[in-house]
Amino acid sequence: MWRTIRDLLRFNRQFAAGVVLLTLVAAYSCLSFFSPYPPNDSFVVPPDVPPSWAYPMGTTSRGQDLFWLLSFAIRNTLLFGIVVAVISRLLALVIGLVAGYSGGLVDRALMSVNDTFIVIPLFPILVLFYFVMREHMSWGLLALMMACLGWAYDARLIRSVAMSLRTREFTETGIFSGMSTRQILVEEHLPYVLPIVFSTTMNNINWSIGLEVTLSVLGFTDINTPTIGVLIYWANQHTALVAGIWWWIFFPVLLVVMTFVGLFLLAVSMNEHIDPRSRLGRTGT
Amino acid sequence: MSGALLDVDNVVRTYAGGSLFARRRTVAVNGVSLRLEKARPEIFTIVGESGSGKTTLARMILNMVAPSAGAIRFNGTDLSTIRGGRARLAFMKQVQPIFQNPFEAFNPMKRVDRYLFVTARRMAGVSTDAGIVDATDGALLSVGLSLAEIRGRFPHELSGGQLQRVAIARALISRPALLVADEPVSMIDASLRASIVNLLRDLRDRLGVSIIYITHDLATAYYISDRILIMRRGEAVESGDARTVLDNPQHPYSQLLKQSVLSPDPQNRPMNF
Amino acid sequence: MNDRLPGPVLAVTDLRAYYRTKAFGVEREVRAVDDVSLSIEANEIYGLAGESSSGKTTLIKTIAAAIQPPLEVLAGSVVFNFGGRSVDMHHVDPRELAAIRWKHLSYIMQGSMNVLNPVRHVKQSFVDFAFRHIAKPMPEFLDIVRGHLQRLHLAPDVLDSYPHQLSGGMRQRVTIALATVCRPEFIIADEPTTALDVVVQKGVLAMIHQIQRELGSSIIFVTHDMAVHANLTDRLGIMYAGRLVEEGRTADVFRSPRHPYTAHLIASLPRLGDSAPKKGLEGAPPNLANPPPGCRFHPRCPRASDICGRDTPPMVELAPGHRAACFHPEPVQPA
Amino acid sequence: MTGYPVYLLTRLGQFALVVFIGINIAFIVTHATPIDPVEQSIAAATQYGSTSPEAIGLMRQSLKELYGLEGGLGEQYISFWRRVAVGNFGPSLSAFPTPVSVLIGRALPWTVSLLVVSTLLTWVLGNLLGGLAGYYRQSPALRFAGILAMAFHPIPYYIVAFMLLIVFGYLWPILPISGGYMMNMPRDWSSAFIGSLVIHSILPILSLALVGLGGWFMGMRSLVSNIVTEDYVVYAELGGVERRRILASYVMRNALVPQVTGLAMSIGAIFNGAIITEQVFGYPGVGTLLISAVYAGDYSLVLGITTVSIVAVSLAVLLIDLLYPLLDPRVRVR
Repeated sequence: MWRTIRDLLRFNRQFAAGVVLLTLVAAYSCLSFFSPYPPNDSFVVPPDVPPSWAYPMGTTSRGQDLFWLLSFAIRNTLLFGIVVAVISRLLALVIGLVAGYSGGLVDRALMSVNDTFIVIPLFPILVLFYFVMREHMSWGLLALMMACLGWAYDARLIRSVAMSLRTREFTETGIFSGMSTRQILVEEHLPYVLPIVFSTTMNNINWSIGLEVTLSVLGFTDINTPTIGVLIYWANQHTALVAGIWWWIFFPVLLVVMTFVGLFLLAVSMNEHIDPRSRLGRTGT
Repeated sequence: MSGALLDVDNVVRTYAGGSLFARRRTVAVNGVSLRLEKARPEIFTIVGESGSGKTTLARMILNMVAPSAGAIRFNGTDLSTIRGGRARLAFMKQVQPIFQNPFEAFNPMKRVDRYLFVTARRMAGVSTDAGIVDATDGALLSVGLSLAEIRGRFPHELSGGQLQRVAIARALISRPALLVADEPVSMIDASLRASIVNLLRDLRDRLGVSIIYITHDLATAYYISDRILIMRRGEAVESGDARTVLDNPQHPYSQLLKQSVLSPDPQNRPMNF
Repeated sequence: MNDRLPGPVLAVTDLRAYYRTKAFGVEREVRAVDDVSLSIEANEIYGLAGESSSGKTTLIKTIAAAIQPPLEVLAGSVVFNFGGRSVDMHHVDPRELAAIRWKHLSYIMQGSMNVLNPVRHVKQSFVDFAFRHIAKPMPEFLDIVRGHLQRLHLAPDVLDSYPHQLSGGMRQRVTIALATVCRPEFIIADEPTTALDVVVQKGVLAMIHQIQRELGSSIIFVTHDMAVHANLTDRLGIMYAGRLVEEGRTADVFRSPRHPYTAHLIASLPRLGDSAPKKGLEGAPPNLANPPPGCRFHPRCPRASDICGRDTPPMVELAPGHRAACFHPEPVQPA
Repeated sequence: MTGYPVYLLTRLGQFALVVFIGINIAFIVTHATPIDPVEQSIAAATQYGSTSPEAIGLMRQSLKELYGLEGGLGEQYISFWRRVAVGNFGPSLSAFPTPVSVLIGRALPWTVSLLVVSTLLTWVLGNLLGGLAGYYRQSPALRFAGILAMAFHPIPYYIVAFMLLIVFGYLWPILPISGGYMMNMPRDWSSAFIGSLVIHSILPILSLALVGLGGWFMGMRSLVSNIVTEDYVVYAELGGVERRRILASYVMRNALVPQVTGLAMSIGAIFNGAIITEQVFGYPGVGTLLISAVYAGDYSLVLGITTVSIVAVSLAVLLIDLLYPLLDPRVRVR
């Protein structure tokens, strides 16, 4: 797997661009640990100051230095995205591999249930979930809920990989060489499954951050912890746009767009690498 | 029944196809029987066209597919009674497969010698590293290769012929009594084919290994087999000593197969096919 | 039939075509076809034999001008002569090339599975490929097609079925009917029967044989199966590692092969009724990315001498119509 | 019984399963939480001044009935399904006494029309451009279109809608940025009304299209670049068939088959996008209704919208699935 990443870094421009973008965003989010102001304190700096040397990203109407506040926001948003992605990977892997390897009725049953989760519109359900939870809504609960609804599409991708592996002849050579099932899964099949898990993880982080931003901007999450969506929510509450405080909206949107494009580039370049036909085309074997 | 190395007793295999509402049952193998004697190692060839069920029969003998009816006994033990890891390992020590496409039989991402070492450790019960290297080198020598030649190499770095020899060597490490080879030479160039076929005959004579040889190529079957079984749409139409059967086949299908084989010299070119 | 002018229908002279790839910083040049020259007369089935990595598929791709990167033609020419009009396949404008395709030059491919468009009726393929060449209104065109199918013992209602409804053998017969409906002068057959069962194969070969005799077209028939060559082709060319190593009338080549590789190929053929021990060839086919110097067969040749390792043997006429590229050709076997 | 009838029955079975599981999720979400919506409504209603206990008791009883929350969990489950089956979710609290189903009935056509128009536009354009880009790989124009489509694709619906709102609202105000039609316009299907209808829908459709286009574009491009190496395409090229005809009936025709399945699978996500985009532009569809229902604390309206959304999306998927065999004869004819 690491060899694949090293190759991609050297020869795939998209992958390299994605890594650069995400490193910038990650570095910036680490800055939050050195922030002079705790995230929720307001009126620690003069409000509504446009970007200047003293305040590189300007300040908000609630007297917060946007530069440090945004570092907290992006850190929380990334953390949320990663947590949802990890939990949903577990579900997607278990269901995908079980369906792929067992085949027959189990596969058909699992996949028809799986397809329902792909089709069902999740946004109204999450809104309903907020409506019922109201102030009891916590980031942990939202992450769990989104993870339980967001694994279906990826489970189908993982299942197709597992299914093809099960019927490949080198699996049977492994069995007749005395390899244990665990050894076959880990040593023979994992190198084929990891790339697809990697690219679906990138897409899932994108999906969960997208939904987090959307729900927070409407105020449907815990609006006291700063995230990108919450920042934009408060900017809207203070009608920042009308009041001309454009930077309060511009910088959060810019940063989250950088994250989306970075993650997307990683996912796309890894997908291209997985597709055997394109790889064969390149190496001409 | 004591003397039987392998006793395939009237096996049947059906597949339920189609979706939830349209159940379709296809009969892949319908009542086939054959016996291999322990005392007499031989090359038993199963010939048939695509869809004749010869591969399904092979997979049943390898205990990878369970028969829908009938039974298969190896050294007297019924394959359906083999349960649990240890029992399966014991069976697999005795019966090893050789696959059609060597490039598919090895994981392209892994080095080739790895399969040999694992087989030596797990199947032949060799524990010391030196023992493993010896067992592997010995097996490779018996197929005309050496460990030095293939050490650390990936499948795509070897030719089809070399890779198939490595596959046979891997199967030999656990000293099996029976090899089940499903079209082992159909992917190999004609010029190299003879060497692999000779190797299989040599294994029978030198190591006393019995081989079930699956093929659609009658000419190679004639050259290599002791006994032969001709299958058509899941059923055995004719079987017996290879040369007697092929010199003058009795069953009309066997005759049709024989006539369809193109004789490789232009002199007796059938005028209008 | 169109008037047959003397001279070869196809002349390939000193053709060189390589695959040039650049991946992960590694430049690779596979020398698939190296200085090949051959010519095919009218009303003749020319067999092209060769094993894996012999370059035979690349050669017919170049002949059919189906050249996509990474394949490049570096030298030589491929010239067809269709009833007085000669066409250099690599220096012809696309419109004229399209006009030739299927009217004068057609193709039968190996893929038995999906050579026909899986989502359209078979009839649609006939319309797409042949309608523009047969200048007749649609109803008449379809009558011609039905007549053609009948002559090849195919039921006309096959036109209204989808490819997936036909068996492998039937699909191949339909493809042959499609390739011959415009009565082309030259047909390229790329391993048309390799994916078929023995019984079906015989029927398809008989069909090709019958249609060729009727149309008087020339066919270049590519397969690794020497038995098929023995039963169908008039002349035979053997390719090894990107080069033509022997060529002659099929009967002569089988009776007394002059190149050691051909001799081995024919000797190692299993024959029904003959269980005498056969000898396998040592070593493996060379890697065309860096082929051995001189004669490319010398590392595996039982009669190699030091000259074989240095110089490349030219194609020499050893008997009327029988050429071979070897410094130590096999002696002539008694007739 | 093979071919189309079998396919039809399996798809109907799948439709029933989607609706069943979707409605159950909605039921579980509403009933598995510690908070009782009735208490919340009472708390909201009684926060200004004291009301007598009997009044609260009466309100609690009527609210329980209204929300279908009386009796044990089993009874609630049955009454829940009966309300869904009939489509009656009781009166809406925030717009008392109009029933929830009427409110949704008014909003749904807007969302459906927005969804259908933007999805068709995006699907056709994305597949066309993607197909061309896959077939003519070297053309710079298509490469640039690809980069543009891919730039917007990863950005979520809300952010793209928000950016368009800023651009067309403040920087270059030539398009209306909220509402479905001119406020005081009589709804008499006159050309003026229809004109204003169209102008108001431009921004939401553009927003949905910008996000969706990249997905179809990339999907189609990779499909086409694989199909181009298939035997039947190579054979058609060897047959001298015109490149336009090869592109249309050999390449695109085969590539569209998986893209129809892709459309069916992404309807749910596109629906999400539509209701989010509506909210940004104040478009009078189900999305805006849902968000305002949440702010108004109208429990039965939110529940009604969620349930109707699930059924509507499942119906759309069923419709697309039934079209699929028209494109792929291998399913229609055995």
